Amino acid sequence: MSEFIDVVFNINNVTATIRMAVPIALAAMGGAFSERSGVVNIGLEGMMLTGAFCGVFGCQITGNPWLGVLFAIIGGGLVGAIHAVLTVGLKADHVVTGVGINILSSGTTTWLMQVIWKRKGTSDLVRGLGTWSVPGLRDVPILGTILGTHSPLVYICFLLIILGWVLMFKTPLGLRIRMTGEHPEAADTVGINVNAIRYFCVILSGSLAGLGGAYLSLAQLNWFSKDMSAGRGYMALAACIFGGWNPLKGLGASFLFSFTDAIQMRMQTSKMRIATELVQMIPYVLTILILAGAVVRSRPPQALGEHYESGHVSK
Amino acid sequence: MDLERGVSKFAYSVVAVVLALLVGAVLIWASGYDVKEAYSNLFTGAFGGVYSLATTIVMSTPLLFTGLSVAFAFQCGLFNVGAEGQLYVGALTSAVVALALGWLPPVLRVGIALLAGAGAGALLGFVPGYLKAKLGAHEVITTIMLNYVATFLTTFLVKTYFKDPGPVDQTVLLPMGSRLPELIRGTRVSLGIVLGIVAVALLNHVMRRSVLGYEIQVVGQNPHAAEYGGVNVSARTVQAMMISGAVAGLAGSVEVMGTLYRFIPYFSPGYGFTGIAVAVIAGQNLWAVIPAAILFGALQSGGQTMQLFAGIPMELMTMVQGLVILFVAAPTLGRLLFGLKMRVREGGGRK
Amino acid sequence: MYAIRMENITKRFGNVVANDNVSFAAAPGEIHCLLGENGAGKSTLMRILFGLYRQDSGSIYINDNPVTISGPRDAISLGIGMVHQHFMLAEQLTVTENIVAGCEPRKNGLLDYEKARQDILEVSERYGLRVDPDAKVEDISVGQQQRVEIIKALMRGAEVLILDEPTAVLTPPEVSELFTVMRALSESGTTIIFITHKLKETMEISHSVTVLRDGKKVGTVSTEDATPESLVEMMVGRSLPVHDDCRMPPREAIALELKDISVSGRKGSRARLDNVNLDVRFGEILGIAGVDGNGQLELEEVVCGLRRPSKGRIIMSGQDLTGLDTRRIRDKGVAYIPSDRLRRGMVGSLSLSRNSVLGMHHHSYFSQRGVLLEDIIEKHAEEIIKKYDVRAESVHQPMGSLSGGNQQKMVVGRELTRPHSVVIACQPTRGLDVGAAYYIREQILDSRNKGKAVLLISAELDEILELSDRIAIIYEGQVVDVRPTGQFTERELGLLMTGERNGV
Amino acid sequence: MTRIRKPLALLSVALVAVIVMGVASLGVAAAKPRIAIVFATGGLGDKSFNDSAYEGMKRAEKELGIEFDKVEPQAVAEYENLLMRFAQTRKYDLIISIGFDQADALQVVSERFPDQKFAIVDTAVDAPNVASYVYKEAERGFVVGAIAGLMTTRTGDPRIVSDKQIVGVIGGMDIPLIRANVAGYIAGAKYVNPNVEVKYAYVGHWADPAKCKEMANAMLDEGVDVLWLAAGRSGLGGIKAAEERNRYAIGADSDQGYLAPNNILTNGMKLVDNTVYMAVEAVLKDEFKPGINMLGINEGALGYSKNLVPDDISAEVDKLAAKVASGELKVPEDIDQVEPWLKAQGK
Repeated sequence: MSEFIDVVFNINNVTATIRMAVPIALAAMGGAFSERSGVVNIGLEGMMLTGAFCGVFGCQITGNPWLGVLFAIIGGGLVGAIHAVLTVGLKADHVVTGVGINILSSGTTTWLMQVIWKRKGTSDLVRGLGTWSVPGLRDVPILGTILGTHSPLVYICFLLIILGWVLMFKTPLGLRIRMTGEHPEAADTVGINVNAIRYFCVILSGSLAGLGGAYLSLAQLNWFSKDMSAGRGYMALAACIFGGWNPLKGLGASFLFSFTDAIQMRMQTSKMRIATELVQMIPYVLTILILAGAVVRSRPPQALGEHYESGHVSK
Repeated sequence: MDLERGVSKFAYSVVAVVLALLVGAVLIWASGYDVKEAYSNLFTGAFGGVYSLATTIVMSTPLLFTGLSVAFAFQCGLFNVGAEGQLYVGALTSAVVALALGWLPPVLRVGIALLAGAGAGALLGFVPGYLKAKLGAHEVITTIMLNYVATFLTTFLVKTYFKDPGPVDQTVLLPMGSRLPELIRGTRVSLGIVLGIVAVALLNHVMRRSVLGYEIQVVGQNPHAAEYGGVNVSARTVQAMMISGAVAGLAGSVEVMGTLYRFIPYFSPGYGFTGIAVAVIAGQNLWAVIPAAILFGALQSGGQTMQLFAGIPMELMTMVQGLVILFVAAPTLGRLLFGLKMRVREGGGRK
Repeated sequence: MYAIRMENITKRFGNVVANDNVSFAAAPGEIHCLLGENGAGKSTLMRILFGLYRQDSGSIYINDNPVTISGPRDAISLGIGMVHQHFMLAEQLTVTENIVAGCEPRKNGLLDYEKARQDILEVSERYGLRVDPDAKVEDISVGQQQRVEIIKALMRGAEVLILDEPTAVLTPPEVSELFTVMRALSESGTTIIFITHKLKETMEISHSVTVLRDGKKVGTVSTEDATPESLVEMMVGRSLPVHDDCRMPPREAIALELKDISVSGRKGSRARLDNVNLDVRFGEILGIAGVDGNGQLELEEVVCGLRRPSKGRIIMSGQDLTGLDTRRIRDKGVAYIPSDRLRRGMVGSLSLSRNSVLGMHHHSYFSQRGVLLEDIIEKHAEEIIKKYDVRAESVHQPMGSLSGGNQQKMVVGRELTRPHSVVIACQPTRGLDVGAAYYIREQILDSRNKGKAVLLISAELDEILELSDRIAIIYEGQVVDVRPTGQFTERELGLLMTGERNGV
Repeated sequence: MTRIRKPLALLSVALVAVIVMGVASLGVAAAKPRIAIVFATGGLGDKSFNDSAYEGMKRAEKELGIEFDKVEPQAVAEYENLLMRFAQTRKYDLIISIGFDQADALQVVSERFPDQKFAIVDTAVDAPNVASYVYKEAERGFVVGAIAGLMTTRTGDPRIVSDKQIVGVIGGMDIPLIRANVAGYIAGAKYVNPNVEVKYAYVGHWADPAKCKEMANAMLDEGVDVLWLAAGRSGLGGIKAAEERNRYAIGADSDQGYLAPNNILTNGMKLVDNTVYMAVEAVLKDEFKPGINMLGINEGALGYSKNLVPDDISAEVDKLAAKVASGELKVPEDIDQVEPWLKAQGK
């Protein structure tokens, strides 16, 4: 038992949790924007993967990791745009399209790796983003360990999530987004351009997921690896739902998922020898349990997954 | 009636595949490969000769089951992304049962092992079905998570309880009497493909003719009306998910008993996910699952040859599959591109 | 000068001509009624004006200037506001959020919620439109929601306000409150276009009336020159026979009895049904009168087993049915015409024949050993189509492709052909044109005359008065009074429906 | 049922067209010796196992003048079919299977094509036309473990941060082959340094470097000085963690020193390239020998690279390696056997 306590209450778990939560939280915020506007986005996984790829590619050709990040945001956004064109413009089923996007992204990134780097698996190494140490903060005991030194994207992620929260709940645009997802006809009749809002949100969600991907490939690592998103996009969607379609709560949910993952890892290295697979299952089982509990309480945007066409107001 | 619609939808699916292959050709060309060499390999690999055809059938067999599983769930308004996990539990259960029942006559042994695999898949399908029916948890997320759980769990069970004493984590080989009979000697074409077609026929019959199928359809199309009509919505949701899970479980059983002859962790190259593509192409018509599965089996077997002899990476086929799904998902795209007249199913989002 | 002028507007939906060369004009400050039956093309015309549809031909003038309106945004900027029949409000958002969305006051780029609140309170003060700006829309009454809609239009500077059937969901006092507001607006120069099919209201509030019928304009008259009779003739173009009144005295035996039925609301809120006691005899129609949202839906669902009462008993022909599920209750002989046809009563994507057995597909007549008897089901559907005058091409046609009236006939036909002794008819004629409504009322009377017990729940007071033998009035989940129809005056009913018990 | 005839007809027309097209455009003979290789499911780009085999093929191409075709399967289910496809052409002098999980498939295919020569790396297939090359995995674990165990006492080195003497190993997946490596590693570390503590864990994924990096971080947090990454593509993440925190990492399979020149202490070498080259050479020289070839330190197939290993440690480990090579030391292959083995060695 004491070993279990050692495993769980270890300050390094918290630091690791922050590092692992960032890509999930960013994509979860993307999911929140997309779904608040009424578009289901199961394609976050593919958008994240594409972002990770574009980040490394951009960094390779420009030599500047920050330009790589820009590439990732654009790349993820482009995949988001595909999702938007299909679901909003062409009224394709949201979930089916998302699945297609994920398969397509996996194939495309690996294909392009072979075209660009002549091999699949791992790309060339590029310049990573490195880490920042916040002067002052890093010397504070405990807090310094937890927050003092991280990749710059960690701090940017926190900032973005606060900004995202402000955008969603405190600005006119945010109100329009929420209105669109709740009641597109109502939005339409007060002159809000439903399609424009949805395009914006879905593309934004792609960019955010892409940024999450860049965190994987340029902050945590400095290369692209085949299928490196490894299911984080799906976890992000779960975090988005568990977080009640709210970026801040989504961050909290991402923390929870990552924390279980951190514990899972530390459990393995501890002296407790539980079968590896059983330990590795923990985060997923926990997600199922949480979803089962959380969905009852949170209500999705009312028009989520529905198509809307101006001028076809229901009679 | 809707069958007609199903046909026009399927015809459009064929167009979508052609379109995806065209995009693929552009990609092959742009990457500096020889398009003609690539595609001639793709096609001979899929249909050129007995062995190629047999390979296509072998590769289609699990897809027939997973595709049917997902397509069936679609009819109940459910999106089963968990076929992959259900396939793993079905596969392991069948392997274990087939090994344990060595004393039974082969026919019984195989029959029971298949049923056990289906049962295990159904059990795994029960979880998301129940969570959806009783708690409203979206089945897409829960089934994705259960895929991880199922792969980890089966791996754990194999290692801990059913391991072949050799250097690899896997079960021992099934004895001859525990295997599905081979239909074409020298290939792995087994009774599985026949079972798959029977399963399609059976489920199609259930959907079109039975009270259960009718109720499942009503629940899928309009749960409020189902409630009004005295249909137990929760029970039908759970049952539909269990049937879907059972069929996906059979995909694993058939693969283990007809092709691999043992359970190996991580053996599936994503049959469950490709099954989604198969189901999307098949649309509302369960019969269409058969040609759709064969189509994807052909893409796989032809894709291998393309990789073997033309050096084109397999990812091309992954991309083509993704494109097919996207093209099929957006029928209006076809209208834009070809002026194809077809009725679009109203209301996309399933909740 | 006209505030608004629409000339020669034509609009087609497929083969249906919704507006056929319609012209229409309203002067500034005028309250102009747009009168016609359901399906006459009133809403279509106004949706064109508001930019939700584009006319196929014809032109629109605002203050005599030709304009092109290609979306609500254009309409709003031209000073046109519309309050839709189905409110365009997001239930999860607050009143303020709903009102300001699309024209938000800003401060430093952020939404200035405080200013928004103040603006709303100001408008609400000026016109007497009381609302709570911080309440969530799902928590306020229908009447309040309508005020929110009106404020929404006014805050956008509407000089022309379109009200689409605004009184359908209001209580009589709420209606007169609305009329007060409308007069105030009219005096301050706002043009109001009032869509309705109710003559009484037209006579009471409007300055002039334009009548539409079958998508065509019948004429425009000044209200002063019109009489209800002249308007009816313009509206209907024919007169409907009065239902044969061959009322037979109801039998003594009680068919359906509710004892102390309660349904609790969501946590913390008041009960949806509170100790309801009702009984319906064979050969009798008991009408439930009340303003929408006072527990009618709960009542319907409880009786039919779609919802469990938190307390009380349901007894049918002496049998206690409390707690049974829908299938069991309906198999005891309940024909159920649900209030929400599209949501409850049918599956639009399935064929007519499949829909014709919904809820009785498990009867041994239609299925055996789990297999549907296709031929018998098809024959059954054909019989309903023939007997109930459903206009359909074939039994294989998806039910969603029928018009609303035909769908309802199909539902009514299905329910009345099943073996039953009790009919639960909920809003049976909602949204139907006069002809279809007449036909369905006939069927309900016919059932009663055959000795069935009918529980009729309707928000249309006229319908209740026309059909019921006795009337029970429901208000906030309680039955406030039950009497034979003749013993109520319309005024009494109106007051009771709004909870004014003491006024009687 | 008549309703589905149309698409079926469409499909069959397509089929016929396709077959005709395909048959017309196949078949060119090659003059050079031709080899086929089926990689393990991890695929190329793992910078270790598959890549190493690929290097061997490229060397053979250059030095022995062969041509080769390669294929990267995505799952176990594909192996048999791919081998069959290669074998059917009857134009390959040798078909090489890389990876332990190809055994079943190769068993079947080799029986069906008795005249075709096959080779399999990493496991044994008992057939008259298959040459099997199997590694004594624990041996390399043992040498790098010994290096780690000795290195952890060098507290003067800035990369040795704790005096707790902890070393670690992260495996890709919890499978027998990796477990043998881990067992050897523990045995090696404790053999040279009884005070050492060995931590081990598995990523559960061959291709999630980000996750492996976090696992490595978790280990480094606990004071691990030297960390071996036997985790395929995932392992690269672990090496990065060690580099960022300036600790020692040990690479796997091939020399990964270039990835982190200041931090890759050594590599647990598995010279798959040599093995593949050897197999090809044997066929060309007509010396193809079916049966099992056990490869270990003695055969030069396993070993370690010098990289940053101090000379004195290197000398000591060389002596140990010689003992292993000569068979004097038999390294345990199972984690549970390590403790009894150590006791038996008097440690």
